[in-house]
Amino acid sequence: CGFWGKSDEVKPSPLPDIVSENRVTVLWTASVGDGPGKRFHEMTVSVDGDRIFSADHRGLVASFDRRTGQRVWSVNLKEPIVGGVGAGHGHVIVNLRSGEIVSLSAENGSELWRYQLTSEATAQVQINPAIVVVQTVNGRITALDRVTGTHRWTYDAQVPSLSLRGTGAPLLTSDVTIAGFSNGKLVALNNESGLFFWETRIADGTGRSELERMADIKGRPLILNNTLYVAAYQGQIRSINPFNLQVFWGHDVSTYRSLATGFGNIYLVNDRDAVLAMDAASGASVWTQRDLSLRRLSAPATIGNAVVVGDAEGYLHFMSQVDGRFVARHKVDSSGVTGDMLVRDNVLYVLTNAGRLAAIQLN
Amino acid sequence: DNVFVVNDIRVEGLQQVDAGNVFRNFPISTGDQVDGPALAAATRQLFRSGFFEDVQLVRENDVLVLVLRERPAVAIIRIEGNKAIKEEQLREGLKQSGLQEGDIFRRATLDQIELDLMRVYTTQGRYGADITTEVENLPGNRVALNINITEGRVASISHINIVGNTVFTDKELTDLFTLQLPNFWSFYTKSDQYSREKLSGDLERLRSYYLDRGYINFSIDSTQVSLSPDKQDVFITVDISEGEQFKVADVVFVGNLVVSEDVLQSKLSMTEDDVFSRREMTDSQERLVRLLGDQGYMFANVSPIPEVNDDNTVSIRYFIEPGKQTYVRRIGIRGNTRTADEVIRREVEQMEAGVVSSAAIERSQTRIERTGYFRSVNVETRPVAGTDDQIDLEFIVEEQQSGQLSASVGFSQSEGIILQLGVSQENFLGSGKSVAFNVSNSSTLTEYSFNYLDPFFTVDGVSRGFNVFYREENFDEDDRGDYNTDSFGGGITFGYPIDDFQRLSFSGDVEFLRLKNNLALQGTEVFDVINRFTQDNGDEYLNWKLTAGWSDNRLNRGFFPTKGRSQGASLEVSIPGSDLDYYRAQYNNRFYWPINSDETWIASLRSRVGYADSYGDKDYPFFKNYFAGGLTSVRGFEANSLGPRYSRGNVSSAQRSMGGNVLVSGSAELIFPMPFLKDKTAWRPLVFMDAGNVFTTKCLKGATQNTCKEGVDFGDLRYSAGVGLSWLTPVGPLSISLSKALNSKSGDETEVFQFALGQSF
Amino acid sequence: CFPGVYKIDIPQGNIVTQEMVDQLRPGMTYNQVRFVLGTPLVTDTFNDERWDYIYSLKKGGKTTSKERVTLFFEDGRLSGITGDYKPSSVPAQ
Amino acid sequence: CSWFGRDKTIPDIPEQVIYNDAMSALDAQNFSLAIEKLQLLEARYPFGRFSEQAQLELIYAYFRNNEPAASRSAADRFIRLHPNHDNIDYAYYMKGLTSFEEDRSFLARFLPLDETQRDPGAALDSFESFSVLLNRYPDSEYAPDTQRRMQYLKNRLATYEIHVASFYMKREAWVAAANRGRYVVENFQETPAVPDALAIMAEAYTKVGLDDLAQSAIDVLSLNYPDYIIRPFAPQNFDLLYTATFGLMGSIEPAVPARPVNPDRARAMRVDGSTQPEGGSQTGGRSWLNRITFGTFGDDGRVGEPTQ
Repeated sequence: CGFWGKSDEVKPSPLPDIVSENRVTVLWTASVGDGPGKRFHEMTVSVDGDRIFSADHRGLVASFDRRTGQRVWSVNLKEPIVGGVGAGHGHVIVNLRSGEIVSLSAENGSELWRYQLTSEATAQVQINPAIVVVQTVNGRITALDRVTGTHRWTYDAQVPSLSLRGTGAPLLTSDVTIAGFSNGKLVALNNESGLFFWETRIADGTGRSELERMADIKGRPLILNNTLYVAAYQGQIRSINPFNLQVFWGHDVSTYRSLATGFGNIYLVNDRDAVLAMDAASGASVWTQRDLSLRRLSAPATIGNAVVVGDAEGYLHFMSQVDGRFVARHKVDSSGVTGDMLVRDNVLYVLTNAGRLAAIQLN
Repeated sequence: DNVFVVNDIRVEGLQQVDAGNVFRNFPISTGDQVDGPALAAATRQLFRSGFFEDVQLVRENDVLVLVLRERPAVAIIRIEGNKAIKEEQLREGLKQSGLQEGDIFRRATLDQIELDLMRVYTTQGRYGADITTEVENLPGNRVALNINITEGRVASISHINIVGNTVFTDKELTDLFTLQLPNFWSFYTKSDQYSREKLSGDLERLRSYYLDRGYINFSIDSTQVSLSPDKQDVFITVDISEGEQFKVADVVFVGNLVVSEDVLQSKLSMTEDDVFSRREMTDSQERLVRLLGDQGYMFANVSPIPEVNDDNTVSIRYFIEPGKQTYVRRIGIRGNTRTADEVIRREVEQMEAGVVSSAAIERSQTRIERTGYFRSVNVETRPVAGTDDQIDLEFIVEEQQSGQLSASVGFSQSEGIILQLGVSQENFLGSGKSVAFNVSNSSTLTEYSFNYLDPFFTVDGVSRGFNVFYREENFDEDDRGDYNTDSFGGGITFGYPIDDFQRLSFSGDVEFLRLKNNLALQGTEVFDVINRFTQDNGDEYLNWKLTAGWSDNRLNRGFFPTKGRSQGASLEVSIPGSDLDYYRAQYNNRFYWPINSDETWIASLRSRVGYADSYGDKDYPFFKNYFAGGLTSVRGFEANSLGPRYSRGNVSSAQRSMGGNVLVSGSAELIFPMPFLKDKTAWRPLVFMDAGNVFTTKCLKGATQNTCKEGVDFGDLRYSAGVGLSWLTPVGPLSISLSKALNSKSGDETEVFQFALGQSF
Repeated sequence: CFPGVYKIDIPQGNIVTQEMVDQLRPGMTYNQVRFVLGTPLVTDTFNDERWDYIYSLKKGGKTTSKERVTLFFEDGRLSGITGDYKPSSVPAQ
Repeated sequence: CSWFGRDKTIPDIPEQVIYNDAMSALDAQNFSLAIEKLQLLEARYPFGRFSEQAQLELIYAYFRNNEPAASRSAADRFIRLHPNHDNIDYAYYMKGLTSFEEDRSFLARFLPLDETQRDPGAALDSFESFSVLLNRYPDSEYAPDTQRRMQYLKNRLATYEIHVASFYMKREAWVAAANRGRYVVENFQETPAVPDALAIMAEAYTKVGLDDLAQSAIDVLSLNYPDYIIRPFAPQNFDLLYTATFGLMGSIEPAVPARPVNPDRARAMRVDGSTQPEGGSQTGGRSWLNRITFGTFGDDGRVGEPTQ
């Protein structure tokens, strides 16, 4: 029993030794102010065309050229940002601490419009040609007109008073918004009217204490050849037919991170930081990688034939999608990776907590 | 089915439980006629007693056999791994959920334990805690419960965000919260540790902040508490909608107004077109209830009903229900094991069998506290059963030793036997009378004195007292000049209240005094000056003195006052025909201002001025001078060492102050709560700054060395600063002070450490 | 013999007013009387068919006001009233 | 991790042995050891053969170890656990005795403090516990002693009422004084304070103008207490001579009511055979010492308690 040290502190597992079979090359790196900071804000990068956009928690929003990492423009809103950067269709939208969302022009960063929400939005704002959808921590989904930022509709869910920090980012398709809440329910809404299509429960949220009743759906759901994959904290991972809610398969899991897919598998990092690969069709477990347990991993992403996760010490661990063995490792910086990573045209874009943005290729 | 008469009962399987317990819970006894259902019911009842895991009834022709398997009793409960929460607290939690050593062990209570202990930890914000219990069997059907706990770190708050505030800034609002982001002081204040009660308290403060500034439609739409995945950081988001600011349209009184409307109106602190404030509304409500209480309506009920109009104004209706005129039936006094009942009851202004007045009850409590005999005084009112207009009062006091007992017997070569016995008791034997007698005989002082004061000679508080003394003082020892005085005399004194706070007092004294010069100091200035005085005024004096005094005491407590002020003045005159004709006047005051709401930080100011002179042709007697310095006047300087000096030897530094006829002294103090101690009531630590000195308008004739400076010169005021502590010991108040003289001049005698028993700041 | 000594007020007994007494009706039960006049502070130990409502107030040492109303009951019913206030309808006892 | 070998494995001592140790400790009047043994017995054998007896002995042991509070809570616990135990009357008796002792506080034995003028709280608790014993278990072996002690408590409480009544007479709050007197007459009939109570009622009612009430009080007084000397309780106002001379010149102190019968002293009297009641019934004379010390010390000429 550790007489002096923090005996009750939970220790992350040590770095596994690996034989690197692939080579990691860093195309470019850039710095984005102070980055998301250590306050567990999940700042995510986003891409629109050949631009990549990011922000830091002090109010800086920057746009870089995706290929060269050249800074195109950067704007300082001088107001703290708490939510990830949404980009698309010429707009770059960030969520301010005061509950406002600000839309800047993707071209030159000039402010297009602002909208005051009724609560704090931490997840990335979703944009499609017609509307912009944002989820706030009080269980509300708000849709605004993309061009003018005027209010279109809102949907309210009953959420428990104790939940995990932040919400998941809703999945915005051309006509349906699918959003998961901290009450364990997944909801589909009509983009036109905000009316309620269907609702299904992914986690039952029962238990004797408030802690055991937490059932957040925080990771982004995933659509793979029109099957919907969604996972919840202290709940289940389910493969669902989005049209008639028929459940293909599902089993108990606890994760609060987005899912990733590749080689016909679904990749998931659970709350003990084990990386699980399941066959998308049957849900059977393909492989499980436990050597990174308790290193506080980020959400997985697939690049080439590997699946990659970041951890709290800033390492990127590349594992083969076939059997989960480690194929490469690269340290971006020591501040750690918390937000979701982004892969476009086989390039991995990572934003570390200290604000270092790196474009990485694996070959 | 088989009905039979039980002619004997046998019990099998008993280890721990006593047979008596079995039969007490088993309804069937020998000689009863029983059948199937009766047996089943009896079994169920025995099972419900909880002693047994399994109960079976076997019939051996007419003998009923009870085959019992006892439930194990819990012999020992071991708790391991708890650091932040002490074992007794955990055991108390277990006792509440029905489990302590010696009880019967049931499987169900096991997970009840884990739930209760987990709840203890989650309420303290330790969401990461983890509790496992194992059951270990012991011989003799007993079990041991081993509970091991990993407490984990307390979740600390890393994000408080209020959304929707436009009128007040985020900082202005989050400063109201007891929950704060971690800062330098968090290790001590623990303000960064989340707990549900603290949050609901903070939200209430936020709501009151808005409601007290006119935002009557303010509402907290939703509060989101969320945890980081590792459960170590707490994020709080509060969504509010402020609404408009409202002003007061009008105030109306409705119902049975037993008091005139303008008296009611005078109690309001919020009237037409003021900004609406909920606190002002509730404060006014309390004042109205007190007003009705003063008129004898103890069960009065005043309910303010604000009606929101649509032009951003509010009209307030105070609905008044006075209830019945209330009377006090009996007044009980508890806790006075030493003080007589009458000593407390005479301070109570509320009469039995009289109309009740909450103001009188409050004044009574302050008066009892002001006696200084009690550490705490509380009053409870209880309605009398069977009546709706009578109450009983009960004053509960906690006694405190007031006064001091000092006795010492010593021997030193130079002074021979030193005997000193002194008793001064404020509340002598609980009689409320203050008695003090002092017998001491040492080289510096031989004294036999007795004084006595009965504060309630008459029932209205006319006090009467007297003192007699015989004293031989050699001032040389305690630095007050180089002469001796032998004196004896006595006097009586009267005092009486002229209102709740002010008292007048008159006393008449006679005193015979003989002055002896100190021959050892012949040839020094001191000797010449005293000699010259005895030549001009003689060395034996018979004085008749009259003293008039006035005091105005509005302090809230006798011991360690925290609020209020007290002042007093007195004039002592020797009547013509006495050998000396002089007068001494002095004025003193004390102020206490509580700084924070729970009155643990208090600023206090105190000052004293005195002037004395002779009015006839005789000189003013130097042995009646004022002195300064010491624990009760200017701390940091030796007692009585300040003031104009006369040299007492050819060496220039050997000077001695003889006091002066003008005294100016004052002190500013900051009282703070005693750190680290739970029971702070008995301690009063403070930092202080003192200033003061004595001056003389006429130096004694015959002074040659011009060390004595005539006239009052405020530049000569001495300053000191330091820290002091008063402690209410079981024997009486003890005070100590550590002080630094700030502007001591050559010849001043400074003293860093000073203490006294029986004297409290 | 001490000029200006502050003496506290000494109220004693029930406050009774003419309006209260006017509400009294003969034949009232004990509870009805108690509802109108309040619980009497003085009851005679040796004769429970008689209730005395007396009021005296001593202000600054001098008795400023003193009123008295005595009620008589016969087998539980109000039968008579004497003292400073008399309702017109009740026959004087 | 037991750094200091903390786990307490208690060797298994048989029940009978612990019980015998406890009994011998009690006989040897080593009460703290007895308490320790009895507590151990209860912890190890909570439902054993001796548990009820142990709990009873524990009450006695705490009492003799002068921990009245612990003794009372042990008695309460016993009453709660064994409501129909056959010698439960002992528990009630001890509950009454503990507060009885607490009332005659520690100081009263050394300082001349008259507990009839002090907080009656403990006396009331004691009275309550004793009365529960009397009406639930009238034929318990402790009934006679309880009877005597309740009589003492009644006298003590009655005397307390008279003290308060005399204060209110001094205060000239006549109705308050009369009601206190009435409280004694209605609740403490057979106490020596009743004549004083009636006298106070008579005087107070006359002062307030209720002459017929006053007369009925006087009739009852003279009927039941013919040889009682009625004396004024309300103080005449002071003449200057008296105030200045500190009462040396004349005594107008209102007499303080009779002292209660004290069972211990009564027993002491019976023991040494003297029948002469203590204190004698000097009337009116204030001892010299009492004058000098202004009523603090010495005999203040109170009327001695009537012979039992």
